[in-house]
Amino acid sequence: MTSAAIHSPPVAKASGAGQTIFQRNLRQFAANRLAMASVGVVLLFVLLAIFAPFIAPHDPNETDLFRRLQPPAWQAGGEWAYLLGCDALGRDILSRIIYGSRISIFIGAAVIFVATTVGIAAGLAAGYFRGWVDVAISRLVDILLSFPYLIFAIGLMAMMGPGLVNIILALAYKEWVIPCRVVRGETLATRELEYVEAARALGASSAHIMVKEILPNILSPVIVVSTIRIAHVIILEASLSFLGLGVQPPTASWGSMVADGRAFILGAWWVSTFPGLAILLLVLAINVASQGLRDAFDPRFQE
Amino acid sequence: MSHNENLLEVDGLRTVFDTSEGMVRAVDGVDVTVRRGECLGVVGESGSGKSVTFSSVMGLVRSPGRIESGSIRFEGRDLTRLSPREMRAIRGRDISMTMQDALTALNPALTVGEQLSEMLDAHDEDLPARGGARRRAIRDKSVEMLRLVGIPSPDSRLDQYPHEFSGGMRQRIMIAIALAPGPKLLIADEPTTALDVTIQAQVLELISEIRARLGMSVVLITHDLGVVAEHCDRVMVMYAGQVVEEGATVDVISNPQHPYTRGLLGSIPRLSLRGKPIRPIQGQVPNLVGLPPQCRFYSRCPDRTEACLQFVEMRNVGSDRRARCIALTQEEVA
Amino acid sequence: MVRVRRVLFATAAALGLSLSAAQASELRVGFTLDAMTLDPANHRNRETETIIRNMYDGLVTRDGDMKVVPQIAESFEMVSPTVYDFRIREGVTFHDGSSLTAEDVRFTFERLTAEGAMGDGQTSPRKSLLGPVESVEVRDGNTVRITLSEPWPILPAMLPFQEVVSKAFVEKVGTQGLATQANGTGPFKLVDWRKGDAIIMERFEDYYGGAPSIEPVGEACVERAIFKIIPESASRVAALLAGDVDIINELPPFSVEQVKSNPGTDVMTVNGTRSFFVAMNMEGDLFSDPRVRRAAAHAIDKDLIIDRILGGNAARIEGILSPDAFAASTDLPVYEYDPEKARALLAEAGYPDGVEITMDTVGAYKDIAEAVASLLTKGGFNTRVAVGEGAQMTQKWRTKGGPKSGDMYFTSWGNGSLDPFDIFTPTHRTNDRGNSAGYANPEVDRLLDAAAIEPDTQKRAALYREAEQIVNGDLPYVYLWVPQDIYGVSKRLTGWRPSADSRINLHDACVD
Amino acid sequence: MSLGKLAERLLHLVPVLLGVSVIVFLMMALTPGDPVDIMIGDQNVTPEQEQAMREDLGLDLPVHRQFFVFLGNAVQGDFGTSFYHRRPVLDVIVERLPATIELSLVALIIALVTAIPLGVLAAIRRNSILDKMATVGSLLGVSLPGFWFGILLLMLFAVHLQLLPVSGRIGFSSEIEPITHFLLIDTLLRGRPDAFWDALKHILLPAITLGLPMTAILMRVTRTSMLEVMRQDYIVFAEAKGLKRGRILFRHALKNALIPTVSVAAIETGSLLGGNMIVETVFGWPGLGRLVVESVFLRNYPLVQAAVLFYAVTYVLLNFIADILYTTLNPRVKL
Amino acid sequence: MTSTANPLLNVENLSKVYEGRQSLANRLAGVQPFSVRAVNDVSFHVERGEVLGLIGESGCGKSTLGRAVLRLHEPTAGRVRFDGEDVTALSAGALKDMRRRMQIVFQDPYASLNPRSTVADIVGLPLRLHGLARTGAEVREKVARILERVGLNAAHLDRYPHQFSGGQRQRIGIARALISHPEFIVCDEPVSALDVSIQAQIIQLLLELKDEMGLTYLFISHDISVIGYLSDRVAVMYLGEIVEMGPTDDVLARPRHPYTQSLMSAVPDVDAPGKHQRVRLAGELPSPLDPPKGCKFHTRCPLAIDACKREAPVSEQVAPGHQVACHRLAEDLSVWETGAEAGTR
Repeated sequence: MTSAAIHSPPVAKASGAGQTIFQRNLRQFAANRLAMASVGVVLLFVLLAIFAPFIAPHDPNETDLFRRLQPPAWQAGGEWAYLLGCDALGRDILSRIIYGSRISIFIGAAVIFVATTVGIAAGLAAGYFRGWVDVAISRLVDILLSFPYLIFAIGLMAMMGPGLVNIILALAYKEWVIPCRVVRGETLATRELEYVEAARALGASSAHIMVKEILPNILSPVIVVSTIRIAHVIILEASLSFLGLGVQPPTASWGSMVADGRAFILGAWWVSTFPGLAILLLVLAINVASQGLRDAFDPRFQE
Repeated sequence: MSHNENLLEVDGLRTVFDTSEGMVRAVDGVDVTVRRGECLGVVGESGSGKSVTFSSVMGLVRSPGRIESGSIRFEGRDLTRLSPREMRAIRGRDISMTMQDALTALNPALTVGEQLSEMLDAHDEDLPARGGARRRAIRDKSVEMLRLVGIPSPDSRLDQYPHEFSGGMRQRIMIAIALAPGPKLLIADEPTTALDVTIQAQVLELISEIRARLGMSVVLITHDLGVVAEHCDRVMVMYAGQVVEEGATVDVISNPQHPYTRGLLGSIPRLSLRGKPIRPIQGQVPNLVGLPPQCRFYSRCPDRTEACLQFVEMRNVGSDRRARCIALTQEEVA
Repeated sequence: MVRVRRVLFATAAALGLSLSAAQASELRVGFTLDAMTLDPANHRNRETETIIRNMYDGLVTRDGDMKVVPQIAESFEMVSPTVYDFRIREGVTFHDGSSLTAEDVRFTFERLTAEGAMGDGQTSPRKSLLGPVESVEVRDGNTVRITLSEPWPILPAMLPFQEVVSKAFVEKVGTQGLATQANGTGPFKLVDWRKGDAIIMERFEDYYGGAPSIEPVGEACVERAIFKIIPESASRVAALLAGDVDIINELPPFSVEQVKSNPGTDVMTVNGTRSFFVAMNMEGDLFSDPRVRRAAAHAIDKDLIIDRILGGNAARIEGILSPDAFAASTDLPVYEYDPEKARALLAEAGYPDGVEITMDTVGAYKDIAEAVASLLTKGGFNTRVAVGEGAQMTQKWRTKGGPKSGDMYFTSWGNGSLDPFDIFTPTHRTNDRGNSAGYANPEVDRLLDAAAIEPDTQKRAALYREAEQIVNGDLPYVYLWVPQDIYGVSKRLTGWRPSADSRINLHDACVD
Repeated sequence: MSLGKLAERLLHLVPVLLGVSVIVFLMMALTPGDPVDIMIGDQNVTPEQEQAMREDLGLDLPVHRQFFVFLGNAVQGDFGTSFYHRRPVLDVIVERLPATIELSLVALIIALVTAIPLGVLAAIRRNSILDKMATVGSLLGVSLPGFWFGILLLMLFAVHLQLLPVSGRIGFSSEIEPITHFLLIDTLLRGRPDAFWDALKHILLPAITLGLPMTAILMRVTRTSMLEVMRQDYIVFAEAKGLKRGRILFRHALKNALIPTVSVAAIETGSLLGGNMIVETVFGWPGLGRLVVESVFLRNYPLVQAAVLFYAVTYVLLNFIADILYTTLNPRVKL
Repeated sequence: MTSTANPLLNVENLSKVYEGRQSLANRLAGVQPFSVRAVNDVSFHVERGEVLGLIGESGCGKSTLGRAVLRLHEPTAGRVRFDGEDVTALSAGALKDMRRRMQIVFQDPYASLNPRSTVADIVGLPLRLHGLARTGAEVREKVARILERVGLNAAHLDRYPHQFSGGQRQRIGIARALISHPEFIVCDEPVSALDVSIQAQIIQLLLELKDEMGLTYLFISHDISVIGYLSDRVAVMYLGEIVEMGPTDDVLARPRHPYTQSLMSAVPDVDAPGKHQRVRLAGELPSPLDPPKGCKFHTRCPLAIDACKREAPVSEQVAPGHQVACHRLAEDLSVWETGAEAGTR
């Protein structure tokens, strides 16, 4: 109380603002220019993914061995029709990046969606019910956490065979423990709060308390963790490609483009650099935007 | 240095916070006088600016807050003009502070001994210059301080961490730290609010006792008029960033001049009032952003009139007695 | 302050030292894989053998033309189709100073071929490389006789893969000890094996000189030879360009130009021994039709891929055998690149609109397989490439007679011995290990079986050539090419030449 | 640290290790591909010879029998023989482990010594250019694919500038007799500053590549917790005491702010250990990670089994160490 | 005991013990799990329409007792009868129905409201849980009505808790507790986190509502003035036990237990500073993990004798409905008179 009195203005919160909290948050978010720019970038990539067939200048899988490793347009030997140059099979890198955004965004989003859903359910159950449920889930989490991530993914990929769905599963199999841990910890803390007790005192069921009272309040750290993990997942997919277990050809994912292009990096830097930059840009934008959203929309972050 | 009766003189202090919603005038034209050896009670509810006033005195207002205007004279020197380095030398050595909750104010990761001895190390000028002698002297003095505030077996407890002490003991430790360099002024910010009544009584008594022994001045910030009544020579009542009433404790409590002071006294549930309705002040503290220049208590005052819709100054209402209400007529005081 | 200065001084000294430490007679090889073990009899790994072979010599070796020539053996002769005699050279010493005797040779082969001879009931995993060897014995003090249970004419071709160990040493340190210690008769002796990092060897001063038919004879040129393990291609090339290493293996064709244009480095190539081909599942409905198989052969423009992707560093083939292999035919009919014809053949087979197929391959071949697939697509085979892990693909395609699924398999088969027995038989004999196409032709089986035991070289070659003709007509595979092994070398390297069996023999290599 | 807690820790290890073993075995059992097939490769063997090899490796037993054989032996410290190295798996792993641990530790140290000061600076200069740069930099750090970034570093420092070596742990002229098998320590123990310098140059690029994402994460954690700590009453009180700024920042604030940093570092170190196979491959670092990945592809079951167990034990131990650190930083928590 | 034939709430020998988890490892290492008797064999009753004040210092178990009565914390032993029904024996379904009739108002106006829910959701929750409103519109209408009653208005329906001041939040909490028209409310320090002027407003509100809606309160507080002002009867708790209980006038006019006496003397009084001679209770509340034997107050009691260290005193009636548990009751001593200072400093 004391520090609050000293460091934050002693303003009564009851200011009868004539606007809804949502409008106010939105305005606050809009004022954050960096975050707005990032949202723009993310949207741009999503649009790119959706409208890839209309945007991409070439068929991403059309090979032309005579254009093998053609440099970007501004370098000697480049052509403006192939702005970012061509890869080892003479495919247009720009078009592959545009189409690749579909796969990378899809893998990142799908893995995180699956993992977060499972993680939230498991974490809520462990943190809320405690007892043997918690012991069982926590033990499983321990086991999975102590299992090196890549070896686990490689093992699963080797077991299940190649394929997009299998990649998503192999990554999600372990990914869920991270949101699970976060949710469990937050749930343990939140379940002791008075408003949870109040709901119990009113006769609310466990399901109601978990979903309506606890979940909305722990969602924000989970979302923050999850957006950061999207970056990891996109990079992990790239790592699987590096080890030869990535998405199936000729489908382009940014990760596989970087991974496959690394062999040429000494002479044809563009093959892996442009998709690498695409990963960087998207991941950066997601992170900055999510941070901005959190700052604006989470009541706890407001002064 | 002039031998003034007044140890601290704050004049027209304005401390503001810049927030997204506008500028908050947390302290708006506050005058404070602390005399040598006295205990001044500062009473007010949350948001009244009582804590901000004294963190301004300590130079502890942090961004987005700042002191907009006013002077803070301590023994004649204007603290607002000191460099951070000079201010550091005054903090702790001349003006010390204790905070409401010793559990949060003591660093959980450092031993009590370390937190006590670093204070001595920073300010005590009577210590040997350096080396083992200094360390020993600091340790001895630390033990002495803990003994002074009534910690049993102080020598062994120096190496313990704050969480290993009970709430009352922690409060004593914080007081020991604050008093270690022998300050001239102790600002005790809600020293007992976090404590149980039986412990509260012990701690307040300790402060009074030490004040008497060391002859220092004490500013006791509290929301509890009972505490003020029992421990303070003078009292200053604050509301919404301003002082509304000031005077000798006995006078203020027995004959409150400002409607807010009256309301505050009326709000205290008392055994003697059982069965009778209490008359609480209606409404709540106004938002401090963009306040019109009128009496700040206007919206809650049972006696408000049209005349209150203007800036109201402090008025003298007797010897050593002032209040901020338009209904009072200014008395000329020599 | 004093301390800071001292640290700075030490740092400078260290810098100076490390700069002057580049010794002239040290040769470093940037190599893809570490040795699994240093025991010549206890592995089945080509890289391991390449490293070991610089410390251990064999009874025989191969010269620059891949001809089998005596090394520790002074000479050898085939006494009968099942009996070979080897005269052991005198004056050959092991690194520990002891002399090599015929008994060591006998012990070596005993250890390789006898059941449980490795100790602990273990049998050498290399036993199968010596086929029907029945017994090994010492005759007249310095002659070793190898007796076979049946005629096996390729024995001499298989012998360069086996190195001679010291009986006394093995008995002293045991099979366990031999895994990490080396006591061979080769040009280099082991200094330090930094597992996973490098194998450091130094010149063996008492070397007997090596095979007399391979010039120059004598001790190794460089004082120290090092195999430095760099698995990642780009890093390996980087190491060469940075001057960290003098030879790298498996230089990616793409980097050839860069290495060539770099002032201090150059490229060396040698005809490889690995044949690339696409297996077509003849058990499937689609490829059981010979017209469809022929269509696939016409759809693939081998020359284009050799030119554009392999940088010209490959020889096209019309049968399984490398042009350098024993009994390779030169007059096989050629399936020219002709996408129109491919479509026409498909239409004739009942697929006027083309077909949808999947081509399996492993990660390492993804690139080329995609190029092949795009060509097939243009020829009417709408081809999707499925990249799997090596072990999975082996399970799926090398079924040893088990039922097959899948359409096509882009793969390769190594033929270090350059003898058809090692490549032709496993890939074409009915239900054999490498028969990914599910090919079954009793006539071919008969020819291969006969050739395997035919002692007469001419007759053997004829048998293989006949089989190749039949196979070329049946076309269970689209035979693609044999890529060259490409090495990047530093220009300070002299006297070294890559070898077609992908060994890196450092005996003759010198650095300026 | 009470005896009870120690016992509890050790007991925790049992289900974790058992669970990990079961998962690896299941994976291996359900994964297509046969070690003997892979081992033989493109060579000719008779079915009898193949069967003999299989029996030699103990692969003729049904999977559950193999599992119990493994378990029984593992309890006695025998993890089997590597199919390829033909030596006890334990020996093979122990040879590679120091390199992996050394790399991970140096990466950890690099991460800590850059992340903590940066995080502190970013926090005390909140919203300054420096703060924003550090934040964006940290986001970049977690957004870079390690193998790509590693090769870029390699190109720059090893090929173009030729300042640092391309691969390996130490140069060939710096032969030193191992003591601890940690080269950075051994070179110093043997009094060879030149070799130490050499080893340091070798480890620099891989450690930076490996440590970068962790640096980014730790920086953000430190910044956040530092901001949180700076808001606490005890910092205000320390200021009220008139202490010097340095003492407030480093003695009062940092000691508390490091508590979450330490926990996160422990978890992330686990992922350093388990995630370094890619960096090891790029930089030719002779560590365990590369070996394990190779072994998965080669179906070298005993090695994968044992290595994964090693990782698990290391992970649990690391967390244990972090807990101890945690208690020294945070006396409120009693182990 | 002056209990009428049918008190609304009757608590018999209620205990609540918290026990640490006994892990396998601890068992192996021979470590005893901790166990805290937060509430120890407490009996009392509350009449319909009555306010029973429960006073004690932090850690004395008063909040636990309040929650155990509602079965928010499962009691370890004893019985709670509400309107004749044994609450401790209710099934989950029956308990849910019972929750409509027994409610609680919490101390912390910040922690007790879900920051992610609107006022309409928070206050309307009981209606939905107990099926007391059919449509969303009905919920909103009923919520608006109760909001008006507690001094807020319908314009607040869609706001979030953080947009309100502490006093307003406490009003929201009260509205939530009242909307299902309960008969009994546990007020767990509902005013101790509030400013003085707001505190008075809330006390006023609670008293008005009690009369209007015919409520019965168990009012928990550490503030003897608040309890003294609004409760009909008062119970004083120390370390999980009730040491003195009786009609407020009686107890506060003539406290008999030395602890009650000390409590009263410690409260600073605005009206008459220095009226009482201060009784300085030495030391602090002993750790509940390791409570003293005998009379639990003996470590701090100025009047403690040897018997107090050995035996726990039994509750005795000293006046109609006024019970005290003290060994030295018969001597009719008071801590003021002795002026004693007990224990060690």
